[in-house]
Amino acid sequence: MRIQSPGLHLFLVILGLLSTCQQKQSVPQTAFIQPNQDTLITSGGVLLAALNAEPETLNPLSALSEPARQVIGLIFLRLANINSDLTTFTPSLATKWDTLPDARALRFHLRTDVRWQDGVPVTARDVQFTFRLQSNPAYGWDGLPFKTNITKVAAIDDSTVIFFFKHPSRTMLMDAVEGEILPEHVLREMTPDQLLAADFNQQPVGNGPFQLVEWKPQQTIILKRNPDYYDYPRPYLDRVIFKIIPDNANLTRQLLSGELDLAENLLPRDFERLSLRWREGKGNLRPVSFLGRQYDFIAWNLVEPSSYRSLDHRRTDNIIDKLRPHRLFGSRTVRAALTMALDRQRIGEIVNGELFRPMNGPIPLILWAYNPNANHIWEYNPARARQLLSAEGWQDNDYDGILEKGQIKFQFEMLTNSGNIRRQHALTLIQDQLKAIGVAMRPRLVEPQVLIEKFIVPREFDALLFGWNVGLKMELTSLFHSSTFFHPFHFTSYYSTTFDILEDRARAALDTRLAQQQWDKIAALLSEELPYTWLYYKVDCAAIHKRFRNVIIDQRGVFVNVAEWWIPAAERLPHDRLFLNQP
Amino acid sequence: MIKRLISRLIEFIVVLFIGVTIIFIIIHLAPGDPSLQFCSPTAPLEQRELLMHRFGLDQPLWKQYTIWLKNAVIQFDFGISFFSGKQVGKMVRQALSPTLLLTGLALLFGILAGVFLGIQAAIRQNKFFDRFVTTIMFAFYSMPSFWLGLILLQIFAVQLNWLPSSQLVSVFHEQFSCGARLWDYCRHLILPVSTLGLIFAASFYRYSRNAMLTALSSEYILAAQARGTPRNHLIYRYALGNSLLPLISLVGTSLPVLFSGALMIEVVFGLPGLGRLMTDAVLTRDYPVIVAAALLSFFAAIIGNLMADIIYLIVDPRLRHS
Amino acid sequence: MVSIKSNLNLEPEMNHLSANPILQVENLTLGYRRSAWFGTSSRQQLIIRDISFAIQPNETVALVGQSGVGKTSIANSILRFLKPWHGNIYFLGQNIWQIPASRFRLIRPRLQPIFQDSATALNPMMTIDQAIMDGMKHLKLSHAEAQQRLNELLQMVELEPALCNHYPRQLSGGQRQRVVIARALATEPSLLILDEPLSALDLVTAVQIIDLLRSMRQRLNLSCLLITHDLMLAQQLADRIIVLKDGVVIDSGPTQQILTNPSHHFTRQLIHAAGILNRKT
Amino acid sequence: MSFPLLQVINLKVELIRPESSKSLLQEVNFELRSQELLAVIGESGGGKSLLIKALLKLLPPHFKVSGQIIYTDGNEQPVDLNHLSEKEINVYRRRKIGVLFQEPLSGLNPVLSCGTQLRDAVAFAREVSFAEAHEIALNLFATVGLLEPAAIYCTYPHQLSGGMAQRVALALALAGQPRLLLIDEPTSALDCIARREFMDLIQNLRQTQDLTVFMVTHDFANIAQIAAKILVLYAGLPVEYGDADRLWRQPHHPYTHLLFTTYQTLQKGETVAPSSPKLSDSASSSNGCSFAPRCPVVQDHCYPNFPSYQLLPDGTRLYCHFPLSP
Repeated sequence: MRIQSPGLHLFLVILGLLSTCQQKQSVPQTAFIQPNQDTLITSGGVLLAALNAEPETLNPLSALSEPARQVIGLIFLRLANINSDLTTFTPSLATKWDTLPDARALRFHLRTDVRWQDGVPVTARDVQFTFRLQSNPAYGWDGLPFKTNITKVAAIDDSTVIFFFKHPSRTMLMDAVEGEILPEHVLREMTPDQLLAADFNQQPVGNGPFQLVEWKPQQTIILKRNPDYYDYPRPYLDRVIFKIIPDNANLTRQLLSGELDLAENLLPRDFERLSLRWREGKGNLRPVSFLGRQYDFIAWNLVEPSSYRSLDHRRTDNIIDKLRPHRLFGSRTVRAALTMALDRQRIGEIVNGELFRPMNGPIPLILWAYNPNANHIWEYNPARARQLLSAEGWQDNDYDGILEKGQIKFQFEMLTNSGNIRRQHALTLIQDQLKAIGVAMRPRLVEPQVLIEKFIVPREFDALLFGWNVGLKMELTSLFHSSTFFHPFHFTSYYSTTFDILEDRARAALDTRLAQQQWDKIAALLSEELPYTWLYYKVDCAAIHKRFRNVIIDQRGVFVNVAEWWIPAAERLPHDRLFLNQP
Repeated sequence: MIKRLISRLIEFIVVLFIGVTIIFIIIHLAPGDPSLQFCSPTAPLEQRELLMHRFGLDQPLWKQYTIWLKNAVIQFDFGISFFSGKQVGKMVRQALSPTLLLTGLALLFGILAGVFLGIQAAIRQNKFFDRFVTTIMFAFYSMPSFWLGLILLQIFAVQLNWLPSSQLVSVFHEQFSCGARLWDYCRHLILPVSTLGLIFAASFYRYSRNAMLTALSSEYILAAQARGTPRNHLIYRYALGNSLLPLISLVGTSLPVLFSGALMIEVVFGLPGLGRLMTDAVLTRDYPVIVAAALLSFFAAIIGNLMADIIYLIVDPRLRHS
Repeated sequence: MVSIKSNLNLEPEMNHLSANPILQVENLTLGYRRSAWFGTSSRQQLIIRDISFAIQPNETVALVGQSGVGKTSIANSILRFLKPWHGNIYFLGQNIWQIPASRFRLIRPRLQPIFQDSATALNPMMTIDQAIMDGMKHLKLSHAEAQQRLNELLQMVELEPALCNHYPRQLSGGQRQRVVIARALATEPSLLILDEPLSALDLVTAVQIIDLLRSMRQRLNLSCLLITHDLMLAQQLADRIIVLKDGVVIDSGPTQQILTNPSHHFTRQLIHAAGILNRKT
Repeated sequence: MSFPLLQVINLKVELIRPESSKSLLQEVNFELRSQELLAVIGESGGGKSLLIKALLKLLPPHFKVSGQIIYTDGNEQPVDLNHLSEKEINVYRRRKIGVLFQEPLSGLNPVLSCGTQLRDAVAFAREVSFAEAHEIALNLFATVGLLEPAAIYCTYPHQLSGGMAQRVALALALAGQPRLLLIDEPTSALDCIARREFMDLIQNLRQTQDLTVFMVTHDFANIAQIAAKILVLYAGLPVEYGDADRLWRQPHHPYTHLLFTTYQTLQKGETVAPSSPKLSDSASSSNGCSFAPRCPVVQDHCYPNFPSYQLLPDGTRLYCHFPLSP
């Protein structure tokens, strides 16, 4: 986990076979495609892109941070690349694939014209080798959960490789193609210890459209086009130069002064300013917004922390009998009342400007299983919230503005991590709105590492304002399924056999329609039960210089098809010509 | 004097040992599990334990301490970074040169400008020049460095677009001819060096102005004046020499600033220096890097003080002969 | 006559000592030892060799000698600042270098030094009355009592009460020296150590202070140790004179005897230098 | 052949403050004949040190000095030092007038060796090379009675004893072979014997170096014998100025009388008479005689009126309404 992404990665699982989702609603996404109007594509040009942090490594196996993954994506190839629907795939290193008759094996046919940048051809043995490393916990690859269903990878010949699975599933293809392919001839002899400090981490030997020229720590990572890339004449750009700019003000300044062509994650205020300039026809930077990969929510602790503390983690039977419901949030009615007391639309607007979508249920907006109609929607209604609480026995008998029930006052602490201004802002708004219905919430900021170790993992909190990074697999197991009750992400201690059954079915369903039905039921269930109160789903934004053509930016990120970007000769800037005649 | 030097050196070693131990203890008492740097929190426990073992973090603290003392302090081997797996020594060396370049130039600029203006203001005490420069310098002195940096950036990089706003060299540095490269360096250094330099200058200004005023009002200056000593000789040989003596210890104690003082400046101007390395390391619980950087600052601090003392011993006859 | 009651609870043995000397110095040897790290050669410098003298109640003894002879070191040793190499110092019957520090602290207020530089002896941030009150702290007086005593003291040293809330820098040298004396007297001392008390003052002021000291001595039954290079001052104040040269006593005896019939030629030199007109010659 | 080397006429020093100005020295008139020694006596704070600084124009700008300071060197034209520019007076400071301040040690630059300071001073004053200045410096050290000139040359000020520092400062004052030496309380930091020696040295120098001396002091033991004239300053006013012998025998001004009788009683070893006037340190009245509050023969007339000026037939100048009759 990285400090720059305060949420945790969440890998959601898509179940079922590859198929298009019929009942999929039109996802309100704002992707951007700069169409390929010009007929004559020209090579040459430079892209100056911003990274918000220094990549820790350029080794796909040990990279965890977003910046590292972005750079690696340009240097290494995968077997196939996911499409913008997040369910189908486009061939890349593999030209085609098929399911073998017992539905428990996938066969990939590889390109024969792809070489590592040191000249060695890429073969099926590399794929087999990569799986060996990925599936060995000692190497610490964080995509390991994708590979748990795979039993074996076998290279039949140089260009054919077969993945064998424990049991059939809808996500076999996604599981198989996850992760970049590594060069066996470079890494063959490496033990996990050696790989940790290997030169390969700083000087990767890749096979993608670009290769590393120079990495100046904390300054720049310079990539040049791979002259031996199989997909000639792509890539069209001579150089992709990543500038490492952790400071947001600095980023904006460089964008405005023309020292950057591409930057993402701008502050809402800066993005609005840029959009205004663009609409007025000023500036060269085109603002782009698209559905992102993050959402924020309030998690309610459903059990008393003291009762969780006394639990024996090795025994998973009868857990729920040993736990006492939380004095406040153990009641669903209370959670519903608190949810209705919050004007989540307003909070979203104040915190994110235009860059958000409302979220009401557990399924991320970009995933296929999302169905806005499946969620129960709790409208903002503080009067109703008060009624509900009053019916539960929460009344302000001593007229101090705070509700109480017997000796218990309705007051609690809501935690969030420090270093995220938007979340801190949201926390104060929530405090105000809860105050209005007589609930005393005390905000508390905690350093992220400490928050996780001292509060989240031992579940020593009342309520938590937090966020998730969305993975591409559709699953909710580690968040709510009782089989993972002690998982660090299961911090609400939610326990429902109904949910367990539904989720098991949803993941096991091979038929998409069936799966969708289950996910809809799950969405309805969770949005009724409210272990979380979902606040908003974030819209990401980026700005890119208008001279680039054929650009696709969507929920997959801003570097999806850099290999296909090009610049019309007439629009080239002076520095675009610097590398024209260089290899 | 030799005896004084020896006792100073022994003191130095004792302080060094104590400081080094404190650094170790503080860093290892800080919350946060460094193994989380290598794998996602969802990773199986065995994987995390494997990593802890690999870095010796499962050893008892005193054992980690002795191993660390042996490697880091005696052999200057700080191990590899938890975050990137790179050699910490190499990372620190790489980050050191931009920082030293920036702070060294800034310190030089600060001393020269501060002392020069301080003297000029002192000999024109209460004249317009003195009041004007003192006001300006006081403003710089009380200004947070990053704020001054942002103002300069806004003016020279954004509004006027004369100078680049960040990094040490432009991204196309390698493509330039030799002269252009040098110019490129200079262009990038002007803003950060002047930001830091002005702030250094302000403190040196205050100091040297006061020292000069004290020196000028002392009896021996009056006595020399009464002997008809020419004014320039009076100011530059008599007053200046004496007022600059205490400056030695000021420079000595600001030596650690060479390593850590530019932290905000490095962040604002996006320079790849030690300060930024250290902030990143702190945020990612990268123990070996934090320790190396802290040690470096600490070394600089005590060596700076030691050097100042030694130079003092050499140049000040009062100490030399007692 | 101003009465000053003692509120200090001294141990009984100290009170019936009146027949014994206030201060007795036996075989005092003083020096500085410059130590160095780890036994590298240490330098020693002998200052005072084997000096003995005693001060009886209501007696003033003058230590006279050139500057640098170690007169001030003796004072420091009596004030427990400088540890003697050999010898004992008894103050009110207590061997001050043998008793524990806590015990010494008890008798310390009865031993008051007055130094030559009144400008640095006073805290520049304290007003005159604060400075004098400070000297009475250990007497644990009530506010009214302390105020009364302050007035008595000011009257005694002939300072106008109006100067009370002035700061030291607002006073003249003579006034400051009076404040220092008042502060010393505030503690009800048994022994005053006067280290060149007049050398920073001009003649007229000096005479006034001499006058003051003399009357204080009579009124309060004070004993004094006067340290000076000026025989003329010793002549004015001292009952006995001890002349020091090169760390040893070369001449000692009643004032008149020393001045009229010096046994050592150095004493004669001092008399001559001080410009004292010998009435017998 | 004694001619007035220095003639001070109506010297007045005022402290100029934005809101008010305060007179610190007034009506100072005296003349100093060649090879004479003039002693200035008075209380501390009476303006003695100020007078020396005023003579050499060493006072900071917020002191206003008016009157004439006429310096006449043999056959040269008389010059009014008070109206010279900084550059012009520097020549006099360098070559004609030496000055020795009260605290000899703080008058020496702590970081330069004594020899270096003297060599620099000599080189500047006599416009000779450093090598020559070095020789002259060694001679000067010998002249002021320092026994090992070569050792002193390399010594730093903090290593000197009080008496030695005084001599080094004296050597510095003599660097430019001055005709006139101004000395400010030279003996206050010294013990009796060192005082005596220093006074002997000054006497000696006066004869061998053809020096005229202006000395501020309150060392009565020594001035009686060597001073030709005495100037008594009280609160910035020269209350009595005249021949030393005459003054010593028969002071006219009550203050002078008080000083001398006090000293003489002390000298005789007698206790100060209990009838000695009750002295008070309180501030002087604004326009009347400043000595009036302490004067044993004060009369009502003294308070409101500035003391009247009298010039006695023997050349004594006096500021007193009721001088003690001879």
